[in-house]
This record gives sequence, C-alpha cells and structure tokens, in this order.
Amino acid sequence: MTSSPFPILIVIVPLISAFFIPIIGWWKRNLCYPLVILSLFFCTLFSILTLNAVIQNGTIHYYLGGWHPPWGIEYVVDHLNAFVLAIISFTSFFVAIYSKKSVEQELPDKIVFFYAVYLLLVTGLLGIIATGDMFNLYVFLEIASLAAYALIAIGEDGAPLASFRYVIMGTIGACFYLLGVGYLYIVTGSLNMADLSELLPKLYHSKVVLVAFTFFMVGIALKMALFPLHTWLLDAYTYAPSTVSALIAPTMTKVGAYVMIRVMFTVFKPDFSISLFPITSILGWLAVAAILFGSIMALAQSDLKRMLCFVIVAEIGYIAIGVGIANRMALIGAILHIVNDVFMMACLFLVVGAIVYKTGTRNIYQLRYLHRKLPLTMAIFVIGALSVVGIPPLCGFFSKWYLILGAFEAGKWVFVAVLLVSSLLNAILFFRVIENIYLEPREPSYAHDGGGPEAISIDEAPLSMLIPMFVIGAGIILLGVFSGKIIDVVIQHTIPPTI
Amino acid sequence: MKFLAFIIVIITGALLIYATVDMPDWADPYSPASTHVSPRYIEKTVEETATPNIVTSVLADYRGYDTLGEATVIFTAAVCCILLLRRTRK
Amino acid sequence: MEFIVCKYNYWIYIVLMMIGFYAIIGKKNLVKKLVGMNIFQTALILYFVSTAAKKGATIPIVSHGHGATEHAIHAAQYVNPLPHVLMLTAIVVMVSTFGVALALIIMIYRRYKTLEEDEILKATK
Amino acid sequence: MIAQFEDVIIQTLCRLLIPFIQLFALYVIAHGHHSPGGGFQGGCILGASFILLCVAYDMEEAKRRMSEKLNVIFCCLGVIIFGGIGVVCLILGANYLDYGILHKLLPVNIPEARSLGILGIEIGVGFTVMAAMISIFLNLASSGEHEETLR
Repeated sequence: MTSSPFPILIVIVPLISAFFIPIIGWWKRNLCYPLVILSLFFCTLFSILTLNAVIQNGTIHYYLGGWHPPWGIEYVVDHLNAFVLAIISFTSFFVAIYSKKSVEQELPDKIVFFYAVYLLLVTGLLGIIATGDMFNLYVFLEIASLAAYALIAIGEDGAPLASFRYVIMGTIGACFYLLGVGYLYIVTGSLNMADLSELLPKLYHSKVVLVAFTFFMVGIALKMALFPLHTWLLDAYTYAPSTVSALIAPTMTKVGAYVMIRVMFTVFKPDFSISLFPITSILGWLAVAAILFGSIMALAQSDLKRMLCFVIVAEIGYIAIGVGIANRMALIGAILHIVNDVFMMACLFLVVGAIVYKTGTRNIYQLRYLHRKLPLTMAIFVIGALSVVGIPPLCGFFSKWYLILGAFEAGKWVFVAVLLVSSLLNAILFFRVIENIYLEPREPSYAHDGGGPEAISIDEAPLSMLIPMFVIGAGIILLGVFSGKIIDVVIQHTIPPTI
Repeated sequence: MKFLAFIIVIITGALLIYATVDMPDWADPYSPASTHVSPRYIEKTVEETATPNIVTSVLADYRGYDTLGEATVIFTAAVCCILLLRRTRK
Repeated sequence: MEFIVCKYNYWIYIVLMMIGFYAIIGKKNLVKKLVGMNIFQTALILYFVSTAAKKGATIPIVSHGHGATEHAIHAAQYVNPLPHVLMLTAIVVMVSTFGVALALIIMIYRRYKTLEEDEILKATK
Repeated sequence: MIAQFEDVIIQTLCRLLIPFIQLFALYVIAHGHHSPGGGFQGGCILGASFILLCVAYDMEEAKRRMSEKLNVIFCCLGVIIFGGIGVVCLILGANYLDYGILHKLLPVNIPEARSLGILGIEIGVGFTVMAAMISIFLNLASSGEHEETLR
C-alpha cells in the first residue's frame, strides 16, 4: 500500500516550509531566504528523483490517506507530469536564488511575507501538476491563483488594478472549471481522472458532457490566457515586481496549458476531443489569431517587459496550435514547447529583472551601450532571444520544427505559413532590441551625455542574479542539444496511443 | 459594452439550460452521483473511521488532502492580506 | 412541463448564476463586480448542494453512533455527503478570494480615490 | 469614528457574551464528529468573538487580548499541526495523512485512531481559520494600519 513517497514530498516540502516562514521571519528575518532556497532545493531534488523513477518504472500512483481511488485522492505521476514537475521546480528554485537582491531593492519591508507567498505559489503550481483528482486540482489552482494575485499587486503603480482584473477573470475561469467538474460529477458520480476516463466513453453523446467540456475549455483558456481571453495578462505581468514576473510568466500559463492537455487527452479520450467535438479546429484558429496578434502587437511596444508579455501570448498560441493540429508530431511539438517556453521566458524575464535592477529602466530605446555595462547579462539575453526566434542549436527551434512538421503532415498549410511568418516577426522583434543594445552609432554627436561609450565600465549584476541566469541560459542550449533524447525518453510516452 | 455582456450572459445561460435536458431529476436517489462513489462513504464510515458524521469523516479523512489545501487557501488569504495592506507607522 | 417541474433546482441556479455573471462583466463599479462574483459562486454552491439531495433521505449523520452493527446502514437513507464536503472547501475558497479582492480594492481606492472603472481609466490616461 | 462611541450596555453585554461564544466555538470544533460542525465552523465562530470585541470596544482592546504576532503564530501553528500529523503518518511508514497508522502511538484500534486523527486536524484547522479571520478583518477594517483610522 505504501509506495514511493516522492510525489507527495515534492508538494509538501515547500508547503510546510511556507507555514514556518512567518514564524521564523518574526524571529530572524535573514533566515527566510536560506529556508526558501533549502526547501526548493529539496523539492527540485525530489522531482528529479521522481522523473528518474518514472522513466525507469513507469507511472507512480500515490494514494493520499491510504484510500484507494475513486474514494480517496490520488497522485498520479506519469511521464508528462514528472517532466513538467521537474521543469517547474527547477525554474522556481533558480528564480528564488535570483530573487534576493531584487526583492531587497523593490520590496524592502515585505520580505518575510513575500517569501511565504512565493512558496505557496510554487506549492500550488506543483499541486496542480501532480494531482490525479479533478477537485483537488481546483483547490490547488486557487492556492496558486490567490498567491499570484497578491504577488502581482505589490508591484508598480498600476499593479493593484491589473491584479484586480486578474482576480475577476481568474475567478470566472476557476468557477467555470468547477462547473465543469460539477457537471461531470452529476452524470458519473466520480471525481478521479482515471475513473472518469473509464466512465465517460458511454456518455460521450450526453449533452451534459458536451457542456462540461465546453466549460472546462473556456475556464482553462482564461487561466492560460489564450487569445481573446488574454487581456488580464498584459497589465498584470508588466506591473508585477521583476522577480514575480520572472516566476509567474514562465510557469503559470504553462501550467494552464498542461491542464488543458490533461483534460483533453486523459480525462476525455482523444476520440472525443478530436473527432466528436470541433474543439481542435477552434483551438487551432484561435491559436493562429493569438500568434499573429501577439507577434504584431509586440512590435509596437517600447517597454521591454510589455513586449515580452505579448510574446507570451504568441507562445501560448504555439502550444495551442500544437494541440489544435492534434497529430503525433504536433503534440510532441506542443509538449516540448511547454518545457522550452518555461526556460526561454524565465531567461528573458530574469534578464529584464537584472536590467531593471541595474539601470531602473525598461524602455528599449534607453538601453544603448548596455552590453558594455552588463556584458554577460546581455549575452544571456541574446541566447534567450535567438531561442524564441528559433535558431537551430537552441531549444526554441526544435519545438517549432515539430509543430511545422505536424502541420505539414496534417496538410494545414495556413498553420505552416503562420508559424513561419511568426518566426520572421519574432526575428524582427528581437533584432530591433539587440540592435538597440549592441550597435553603437557612428556619429560621435549621438553620445551626448556621459561622454561616450568609453566612459561606461563593466558593472555586472550581482552574482546571485548572474548564476541563475547563467544556469537557465545553459539550460536553453542543453535542451536544444539533447531535444532528440528528451523526446525519445520522455515525450514519446506522453502522447496518447490512439493518436 | 453592456449589450455585449448581455449577449455573453444569454449564450452562457442557454448553454447551461441546454445541458439540463440530460441531467437526472432533482433528488433522484438513483442518479449516478448518488450511486457510484458516495454509498461507500455512507455505509463504511462508522466501521472505518468511528465517526458518525459522514461529512466530517469524508472531509477530514477520505478527502483529507483537499482539506489541507483548503486550510492552505485560507492561510494564503491571511498572509496575502498582511502582505498587501499591512503598513507600520514609523 | 415535467421538464421544468422535475428539474427546477437547475433553473433556479442558472438564473442566479447569470445574474452574478452579468454583474461581473457588465457593471462598471468594482464593488458591484465583486458582489456579482459572490452571487456567481453562491449559485455554484447551490447547484452542487442540490445534486446531493435524495428523496426521503436525511442528513448524513449516522443516527445510532457507535452501535453501528445493530442494523445495517443503507445508502438511500442518507443524502450524498460528497457535494457537501466539496462545497465546504469551495466556501472557504470563496471567502479567501473575497478577502484578497477586498484588500486589492482598498489598495486601488488609496491610489485613485474612486472605485468607478471609467474614472480610474480617466485618471490613468 | 468607531472608537469615539462607547456604550456601556453594549460593552457589558459583549463582555458577558464573548466567553460563551468562545465556549460554543470549542464545542462546535470538538463535537464535529457527532453533529454538524468542525474546524471551519468553530474557527469562524472563534474568530467572530474577537471581531465582536473589536466592534464593541476598539482595536486596541482586541489587540491586547490577541496581539498581531500571536495571531500570525496561531495562523501558522494550525496548518503546521495539520501538516505535521500528515508527516507523522509518513514517518511511521504509512501514506501521507493516513491516520490509521497512529494506532502505533495511541492505545486505540485503527478506526478510533482515524477518529482521533480527524479531531487533531479539526483543531489545527480551527486555529488557522480563527487567526485568518481575525487577520483579514483587522487588515481590511483599518486598511493595514491596525489603528482606528477609518474615517
């Protein structure tokens, strides 16, 4: 009955540390940061061990309270879960290391409770991913969302209003999800995902199941900011403190995408979500709109962080387009893109945080000569930017490659064209920024204040910021180099066999 | 804007009403919700947990992890309120 | 006719939920939006609790306490406890969201001195 | 605005009522096994008794009884009790939150060990809910300054 306790340890280590932080914070303020680092380190360690165990022995089931499903709550960790768990915990660990200086600068009198809420957010995200129970997912979704609302609201001037909009939209999304759970519950009587997937095929023609599926999709699309429902994302992520956007921007929307894949292909079988219901084509066209809208709007921005927020909208579109094409290649691309995108967005937002920490500005046109001041940071920025564009050895290329192959296979030429055009747009987008940073104007008159570039000496970001950026940047390269192996070992097994 | 909101509300309501057609009648003792998982809770709770109040035993034991999540939610709310609003006068 | 009479619980909750939904997306005042959110969630709770009902059943507390072996317990005697449990959780989530949202409203009011969305938008321009 | 108004009837009545409210809250927590009730409901009533104190007297009075520090510690303590019982089960070799294993520590059989485990977590939840309610109320009512500045 007792199985490997790693799946539960991943979630409860940060959870219980979060409970201790306010008490320890009253006693000694400086102990909070090491405690966060320690707990997230163990969390990452356990998630990597879990991933290893899953690769060796297949899916792990963990029965909470010793009750067998469908009576009790069950943690199911299969290849998809374990991989996303490892990525999310890894990212949040390095963002936590990074947070030290940035939080001290931006929120000096709120450090204790900031770290408590930070850990709760990570717990919520990990809990969403690990669970195999529909209602438990809702509870952890709310933990993560509440923590995210609060963390966003302590940012800049417009942050409370942006966060309030996020509260409204997020609550509607969560309530729609809960309504879907309720509708499935009334026709099946079960809340367990595996049990539901066995009970549902008999009921696929029931109107209740159709409506439940619709509400799931709308709710999750709100949470993952799919195109027409993305409006809360832009302000919220722009105004959040830089550490918070570096944590929330990569993880939160990707967890939404994970939930969508889980609902579409585990709870409902592919033959429902692909053939019985036109959701995949709707999703595909929404994704096309999202990609074009995100890429084009990003061109119009002068604020670096806001530009990246539009890029996120486009990146969500990539994941949705993969799910929308719904053949084997495209799904591999979509799942690979979830992982890659966590790394790319973490990298870019960490760099933006470092720029804000050092210069206090995010305006693209004020970043000139920055490569002299922050050479390493800018090098990492270039890695992240090239990966988003899709330059071959970096990871962003491979997920796009699989998406294009999938669209090719399905004969959806419009999607192929959109994917190619968006790469081009991304290239224009990022080369504009890189040009602004790296290329020095010829005319000496241009350098009017500060006495020209020679006066700018190297003033790198502190080591606690550099190391996480460096690790994430290296991660982008490694994910790209080993992407074939990752697909063979992990992602192959996540695709439902009937596709 | 108000008109758009009204249209969205009508569409959502129509969708929900459309689904009620296939739902079991109110208080139907043979509906799937009442026959699949829950009978075990009712029949075994005294034997397995020595707790006559079935809601308590399901809340705290069979689905105890949800309750941990629930306690965490309210803990999060308290911490968030302190984080957002608390200002000490200096 | 039977369609309406036998399923009136769903009709009631749908009407309530749509009132709340309209208030969330249609109203301009932030507090009204929050009130709408509460109505919306309460309607959801009403739906879940109504699914738990069984004709002729009583509250889910086993009446003869510790002497359970005397006569067997039939599931039809007691209402379904699971939706009640889920809704206890959902109520707490609702209260927590409401608390955080009110805290945000206080922050917004401190900054803009108004809670009308139009006036806030005018102030930010 | 609230603090200026002191009414002897209200204050005396509240002073009389609050102990009974708190006693009833403890009853609701402890009797959750046999009647409707449990940690959340009892915790809410317990929190309400302090909120009544705030309303009838003022925040200073309530904070004298339950300081902010103590409140945060209670809030954490409750969830630590809950999570800690789960961790104890994990250490004893069962799954997380499997209270049945507590029969190794307590002189009872497995179902009663489960019953006692339920009581333990109800107490934990009660603490957390009480402290969270007080904390949310104090912060919202005074907009974070914990003084009577609401005007």
